[in-house]
Amino acid sequence: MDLSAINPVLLIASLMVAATPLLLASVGELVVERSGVLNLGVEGMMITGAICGFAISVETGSPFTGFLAAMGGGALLSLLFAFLTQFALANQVASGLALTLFGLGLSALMGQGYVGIKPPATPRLDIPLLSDIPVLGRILFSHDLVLYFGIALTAVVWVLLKYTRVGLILRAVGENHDAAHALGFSVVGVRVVAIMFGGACAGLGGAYISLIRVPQWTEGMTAGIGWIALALVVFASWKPWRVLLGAYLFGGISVLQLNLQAAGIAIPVEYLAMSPYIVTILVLVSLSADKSRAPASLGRIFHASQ
Amino acid sequence: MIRLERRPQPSRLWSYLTPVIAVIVTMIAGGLLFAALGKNPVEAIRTIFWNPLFGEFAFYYRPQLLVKAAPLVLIAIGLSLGFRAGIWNIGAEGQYIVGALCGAGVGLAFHPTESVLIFPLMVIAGGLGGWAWAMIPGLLKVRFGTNEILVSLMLVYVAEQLLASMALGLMKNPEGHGFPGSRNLSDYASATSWIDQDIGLHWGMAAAFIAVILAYVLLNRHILGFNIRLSGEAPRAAKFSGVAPARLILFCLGTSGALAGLAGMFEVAGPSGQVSIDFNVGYGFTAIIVAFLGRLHPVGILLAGLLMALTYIGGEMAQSNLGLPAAAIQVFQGMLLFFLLALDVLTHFRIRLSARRTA
Amino acid sequence: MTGTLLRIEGLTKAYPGVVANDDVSFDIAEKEIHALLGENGAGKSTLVKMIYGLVKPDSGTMTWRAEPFTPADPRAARAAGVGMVFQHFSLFNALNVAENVALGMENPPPMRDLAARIRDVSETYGLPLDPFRTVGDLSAGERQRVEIIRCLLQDPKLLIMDEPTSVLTPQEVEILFETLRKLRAEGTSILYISHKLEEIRALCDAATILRLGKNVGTCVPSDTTARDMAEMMVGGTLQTPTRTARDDGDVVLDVTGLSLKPANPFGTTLKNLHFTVRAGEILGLGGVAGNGQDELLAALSGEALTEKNAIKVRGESIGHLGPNARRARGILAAPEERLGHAAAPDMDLSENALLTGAIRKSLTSRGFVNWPAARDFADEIISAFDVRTPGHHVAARALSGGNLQKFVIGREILQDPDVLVVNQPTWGVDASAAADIRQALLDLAARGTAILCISQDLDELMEISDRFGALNEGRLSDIRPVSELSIEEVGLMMGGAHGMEVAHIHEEEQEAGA
Amino acid sequence: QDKTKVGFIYVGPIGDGGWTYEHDKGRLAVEEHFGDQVETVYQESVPEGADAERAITQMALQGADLIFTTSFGYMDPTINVAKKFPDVKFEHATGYKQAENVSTYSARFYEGRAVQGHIAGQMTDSNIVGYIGSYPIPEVIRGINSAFIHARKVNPDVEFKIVWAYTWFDPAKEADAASVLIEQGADVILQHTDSTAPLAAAENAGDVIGFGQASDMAEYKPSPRVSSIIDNWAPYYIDRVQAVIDGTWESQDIWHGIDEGMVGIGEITDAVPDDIKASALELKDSIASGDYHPFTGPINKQDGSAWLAEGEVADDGTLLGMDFYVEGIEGKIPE
Ligand SMILES: Nc1ncnc2c1ncn2[C@@H]1O[C@H](COP(=O)(O)OP(=O)(O)OP(=O)(O)O)[C@@H](O)[C@H]1O
Ligand SMILES: Nc1ncnc2c1ncn2[C@@H]1O[C@H](COP(=O)(O)OP(=O)(O)OP(=O)(O)O)[C@@H](O)[C@H]1O
Ligand SMILES: [Mg+2]
Ligand SMILES: [Mg+2]
Repeated sequence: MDLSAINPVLLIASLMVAATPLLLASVGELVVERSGVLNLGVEGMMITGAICGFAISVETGSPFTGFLAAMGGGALLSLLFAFLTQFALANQVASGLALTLFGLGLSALMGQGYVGIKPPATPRLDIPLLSDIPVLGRILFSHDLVLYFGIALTAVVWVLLKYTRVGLILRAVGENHDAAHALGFSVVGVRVVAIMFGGACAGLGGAYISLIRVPQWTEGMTAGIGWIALALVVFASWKPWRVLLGAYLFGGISVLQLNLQAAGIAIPVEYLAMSPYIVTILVLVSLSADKSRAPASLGRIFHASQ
Repeated sequence: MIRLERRPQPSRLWSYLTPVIAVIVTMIAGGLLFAALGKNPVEAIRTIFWNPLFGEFAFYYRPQLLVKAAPLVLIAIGLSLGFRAGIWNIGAEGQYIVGALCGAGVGLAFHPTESVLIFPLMVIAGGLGGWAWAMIPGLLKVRFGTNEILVSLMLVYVAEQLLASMALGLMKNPEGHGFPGSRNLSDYASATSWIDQDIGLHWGMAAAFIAVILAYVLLNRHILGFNIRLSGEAPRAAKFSGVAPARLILFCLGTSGALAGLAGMFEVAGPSGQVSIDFNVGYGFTAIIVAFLGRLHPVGILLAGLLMALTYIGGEMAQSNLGLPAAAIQVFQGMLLFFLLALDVLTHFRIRLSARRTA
Repeated sequence: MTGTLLRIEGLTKAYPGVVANDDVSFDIAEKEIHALLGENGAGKSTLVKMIYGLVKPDSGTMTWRAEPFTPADPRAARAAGVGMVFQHFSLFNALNVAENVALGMENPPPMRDLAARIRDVSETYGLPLDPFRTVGDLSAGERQRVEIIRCLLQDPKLLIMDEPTSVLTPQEVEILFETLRKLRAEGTSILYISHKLEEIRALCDAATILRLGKNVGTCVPSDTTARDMAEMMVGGTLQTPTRTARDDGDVVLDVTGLSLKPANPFGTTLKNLHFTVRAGEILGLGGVAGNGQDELLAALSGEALTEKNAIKVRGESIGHLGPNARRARGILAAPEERLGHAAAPDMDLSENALLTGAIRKSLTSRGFVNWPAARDFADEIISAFDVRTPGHHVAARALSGGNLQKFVIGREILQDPDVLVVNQPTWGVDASAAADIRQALLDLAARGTAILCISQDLDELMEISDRFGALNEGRLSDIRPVSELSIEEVGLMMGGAHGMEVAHIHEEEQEAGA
Repeated sequence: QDKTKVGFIYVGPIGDGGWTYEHDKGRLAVEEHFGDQVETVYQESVPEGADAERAITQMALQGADLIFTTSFGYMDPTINVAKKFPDVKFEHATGYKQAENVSTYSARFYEGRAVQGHIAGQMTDSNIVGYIGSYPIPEVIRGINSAFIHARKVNPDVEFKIVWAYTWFDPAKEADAASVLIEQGADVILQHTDSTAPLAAAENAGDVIGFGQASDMAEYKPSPRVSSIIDNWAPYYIDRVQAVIDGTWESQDIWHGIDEGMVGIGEITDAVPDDIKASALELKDSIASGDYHPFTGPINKQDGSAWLAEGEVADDGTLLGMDFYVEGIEGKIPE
């Protein structure tokens, strides 16, 4: 065993990368859930984003276009969910699960021509001076743009929810859709936009995996990250900064357990591999004293009779 | 403009009609998809929906439908109880794994003793294992108010690690040349859940049927079932009526866990045969869909389970006979779900077309 | 009064199976407080929703100061100068007052300015409010203020109030009326809906009466008796509840030192309550909503468990027993909220009969439900209490409020309780149904049941109860015979100032007695 | 006229770019080689267990003459179905149960691992080689041992850091594992998982090399991918189909290596210095010719006990069930 082999600076830098897809998808889902909608289709939207982003960036040679396409793909797929739940008033749990199943199939179908191809590299943002700062430079200033975008998005969503009218309306719709309707807000409109935002974020998160983190296309490559993203939103009590914290915690433990393995620590591998999930449960238990609740209309079907 | 108008009571007629229409619409949309992939749509649809039931080899596929449907139905029945009460166990996959591990563990422990007692013991162990695994989110929810969705889901991943570790370690077949995976229980007469392997019948199917009947009786004839429905539809009224929420949570989670555990146990001791790294194939998640497709009604779940099994088996046939990619089948299943969900609106609402007016 | 602000002509709105408004026409004058009267389901809410742009009329026209008025949505209505206080609160519990107000405004100023304006306006009108408190923590009266302030900040020309006073103390009602009169003086017209006819007589300049969606007449409230207005609404003559003389029975329900922490974060803590109810007696507990009524009902029904000896029935301690054990001992209850608490909205009436009737009516054996018996019980309630519904197979949600209320009260009464606790037995129920329910309670008491009636309707309590007490912030005032009380004293007891002192003396008396 | 029908059961999707992808290349080679003479059918993503048995049965029912079941977990299902269809021939990959109509076949990937170890040992500057294992099963342990022995031979200071991914195929996890190893000082990454993610991680890190696994992974040439082990099933599949056509098919237990072409060593790129490249090719040739066996004594087990004496060659039985590390490897095999 050689714990000194673990370099904390590199550990933090790589946990940020590992956490980014999770963060992007969770922030999107957070907005969706704050509007009162529970979309369990995150995994399906992520994987669809992963292939859309991959395919388009291969075709165009531009990762940037790819990321845009991933957001578009995720948002487009989420429209299916929006149609089912907001117009056909279908059960949200079942619709979300169906979306995941559909997304996994669709992405595999779309991706058949893209197996074994290397995508164009996404440039790293190497800010000349900043990234040379001894410790912080490596941790903070030598990543790709999307990673910073994820952090910025968290901040934006936080500001949006807390300080702006748009955020206020979103929260109101999620809190009491009947009252929001009575005041003249378009509950369905707000929700459709939120769902599409969630889809775009999930798509971007998926593309981060296929274009930066891995980078390649393979079927089912999101491998359950969408589910973890869903869990994180609950974990975070629907608060943006806690989502960031949760994503880093989860990403951190996942990376740390590999580090411990590589350092040869004497804990059996399967316990290390379980640790991110168990720690999540434990933290959740200790947080459950916190009484902040889910949006009151979460998962409920809204129908305005006219 | 299209408007939806809530019916005073859900329409019985439409609740029977919508699944049929949904299947037909899916056939059309799926046919288009298959045609786009360069396959003969009629043949593809026939292969998926007709051949397993009435084709040349139906004698083989019909029992296989039950093999596939049994765990789905068994798990979905358990889940539906909780879902009706507003308790969201989405970790049935984990309970399925742990039930299988416990059941198989008992069976393997007795190897090679033959006794009629072994299988009943395995059944008990399987049920208890699933029950105990589901009790973790249950107790955490009751004691600390922890969200059961999250905990049960996280425990799936934990169970998967446990499964891998068992398949590679404790339960590894000592005669397996170091390869992962346990002994094959379907070769161990006292521990197999096969009733008749040749025609493909096992005890899990019997258990699924019994579960459907019991759940039906419970929900429609018993006060406990009434309390479950009541808790889901009006939690405050349930409390007023005298339902103790904590006990109900534990009952629902425990029952769904136990049924999932049983499903895992029947599967590992029969169709699957051994504890292996990839033993679980997602029945626990698919069962959630089955539960909702069956509208959380026991008979509906039975039918939904069979329909789901049909698309799986028919889909497999379409893959190997027509060279349809597995992904296309998955898309097709997704479409079926979408149409079923979307058309369900007709059961509860009337659709009105109203001319655009200037009010 | 100068000219017409809003003219309504031939408004018709049909829902499946009902015509909610059938060719309704009337005018609202400038600077007028106009009352809209009618039984439950007469179409009052539907009408005002059309004015507010929430519902589109099938036919008919509205004219606003001689211009055609067709609000496409509430924003348009607000822009034109319509403000509305809803019958059922349209507030967001998890948001604070300022945020709730901002949501009802088109172009709200920045939060800080808005907060200042809320303070300003609320104090000017004598409705003080802290803009940064979470609405879920407010009492019902304070929530009402939030709704009103939300409208006032928009300087409405027409303010619609749908049953605003059901949750206010007499003093608060007086303050509200002052506010409304002030608004009228400033040039605002008010469309006012209420079932409380005396209030309407005191406040309103004109009244329009709806029956089954049709406009059946207008009157000048101050010149019309409440009874006449009620009979116009009902279209027949009204019975006043009668009470027969009763002897005082034994103490059946004995509550001593009942304290309780609320289950939900927005609830009220009960603090050391003492009272008794005798057989054949009706004890009325008044108080403004949110002062512990729900918690008291929960403590007595067994939904919330308390210290064992805090509640005794015929000498047996039952504080630790759940609802079913209490039902077995003859203690029944009917909560305030009909849909979702007293009854399950989506279940049919036989299932709702089973909801509380399982034990005393022996509707189960070894856990198995005897459905025919449950259906018979539901039919019995329906016929005994004149519940208007096609039958026991109908979902509770499909009943109108008044009919469901009759069902809920009837369900408990037909189980022959020894103790019956009711909360708001006639809330939002029209005059004739309310009279029926009150009569049923009086009859039950006459048969020897001890009844605790919690209500915010003082007229009701004065009418049926023998003794009266008031709840204030979870404390109970002195309990006094109704015959000795004046409305002013009652108001003070509800306000708590006087009551607390009395309660204190009362405790000492009890201790001395013990 | 009467086409020979050949079925394939795959454990993953064809698009996995690794294990299943290579088997499917074998299938395509069969189609190409025989043209109209044969018809191939396949089913992908077949879970091991009950579904496998049905999938195999289904192919047999549809008239397949020869069925390749390409994952270890299909062992019992293959045997079960074979019992019911005595006229159909079965070929099960990587298992150990044969029958009258069931052959087994597998590849001596450890031969390729020896070559990788040989290159890795010389290429590392940090003397730390990272190894991503899938599951601790004999196949993988054998590979680790073989690579380690040959790395130590050329570099006595070399150490292996091993991370178990507990998956055959999870690109994100593999990427993480590779990054972690690199962060802990590894400048050569060996992998026994199927995706290209570790190579991408190596490329990102710069100055780190790796090897293609299962398929050539040529898109990462010339560096970080400096060579590869390629599963090449085509010759064997063509051979066996031919045997069925000729009626000469017999049950057998095959374990082929570099010699027979089942294990291919992908091009060693110019990123490897010429002398190392030459000696690596030499090693490869001597293994292919049978002059040299990668497990030739003296070799001790991890605990220091003797396993193979000087000059002794490991027997296939021990190799097939290998569940120990050789001396010098740190850490324990997870149980
Ligand atoms: N959304 C709706 N869908 C169908 N019918 C409705 C709807 N809203 C109201 N109704 C019908 O319109 C009638 C009038 O309802 P409305 O709510 O306007 O009555 P109200 O006079 O406000 O009664 P209350 O005094 O109880 O408030 C009701 O009897 C009901 O049958
Ligand atoms: N959304 C709706 N869809 C269909 N019918 C409705 C709807 N809302 C109300 N109704 C119908 O309206 C009738 C009366 O409802 P409503 O709520 O107006 O009763 P109410 O007597 O006004 O009670 P309350 O005074 O408690 O509001 C019921 O018969 C019900 O069928
Ligand atoms: Mg009403
Ligand atoms: Mg109304």
